[in-house]
Amino acid sequence: ELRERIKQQEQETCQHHSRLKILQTNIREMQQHHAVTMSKLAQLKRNHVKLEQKAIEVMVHQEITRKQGFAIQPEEEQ
Amino acid sequence: FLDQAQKINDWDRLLIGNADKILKLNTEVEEIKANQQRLDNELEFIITQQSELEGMLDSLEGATQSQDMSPFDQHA
Amino acid sequence: FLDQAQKINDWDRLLIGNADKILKLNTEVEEIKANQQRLDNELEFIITQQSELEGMLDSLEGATQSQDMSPFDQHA
Repeated sequence: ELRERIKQQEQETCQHHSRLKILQTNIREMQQHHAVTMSKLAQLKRNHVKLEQKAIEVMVHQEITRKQGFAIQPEEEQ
Repeated sequence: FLDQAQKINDWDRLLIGNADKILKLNTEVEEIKANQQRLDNELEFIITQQSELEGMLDSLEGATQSQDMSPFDQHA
Repeated sequence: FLDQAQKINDWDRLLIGNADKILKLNTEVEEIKANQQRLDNELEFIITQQSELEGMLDSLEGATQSQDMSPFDQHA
């Protein structure tokens, strides 16, 4: 009877072993996925910085144009 | 004989503990996978947002430049 | 009998090996979770910043359009 129990325990251990192998594969895949996501994030951040710079340029330009408009218009009226 | 029975009990306890932990790991792995999916979607959202912003900036830039083509010329 | 003892030894080692592996995988899972959390924060940050930028550009667009109400009028 003891022998029977040991046999069961042995089977369960083997089952655990194969489940752990599957888990390990899953975890490896997730780690790779994460690495890919991180490189996408890096690209996004670079793009974000570029967009911000461009936005500032446009805003500055806009501001200059607006001020010029105000400065010049009264003179032209005369 | 008693010793062996004790050992079998120990193994049993270890096996049950392992089984629990494996289940827990499984749940966490599923959770992480779902989270990765969500993060992927957020990334996609940001990419879309960025191309929208880029489009806006391009047309704003165009508008500002065409305003410059006005009587009060810019030599710079 | 010796053969039996050897067999028991083998799976005893497997059992302990499993327990070790569970610990290791647990650590890795915790690591991924922490990394995901960081990623999540960064994405949230970018989304917020970009939405702010979008708001600014929206109002800038509005301003540009009202300035365009010049000779080359915009009815759109």
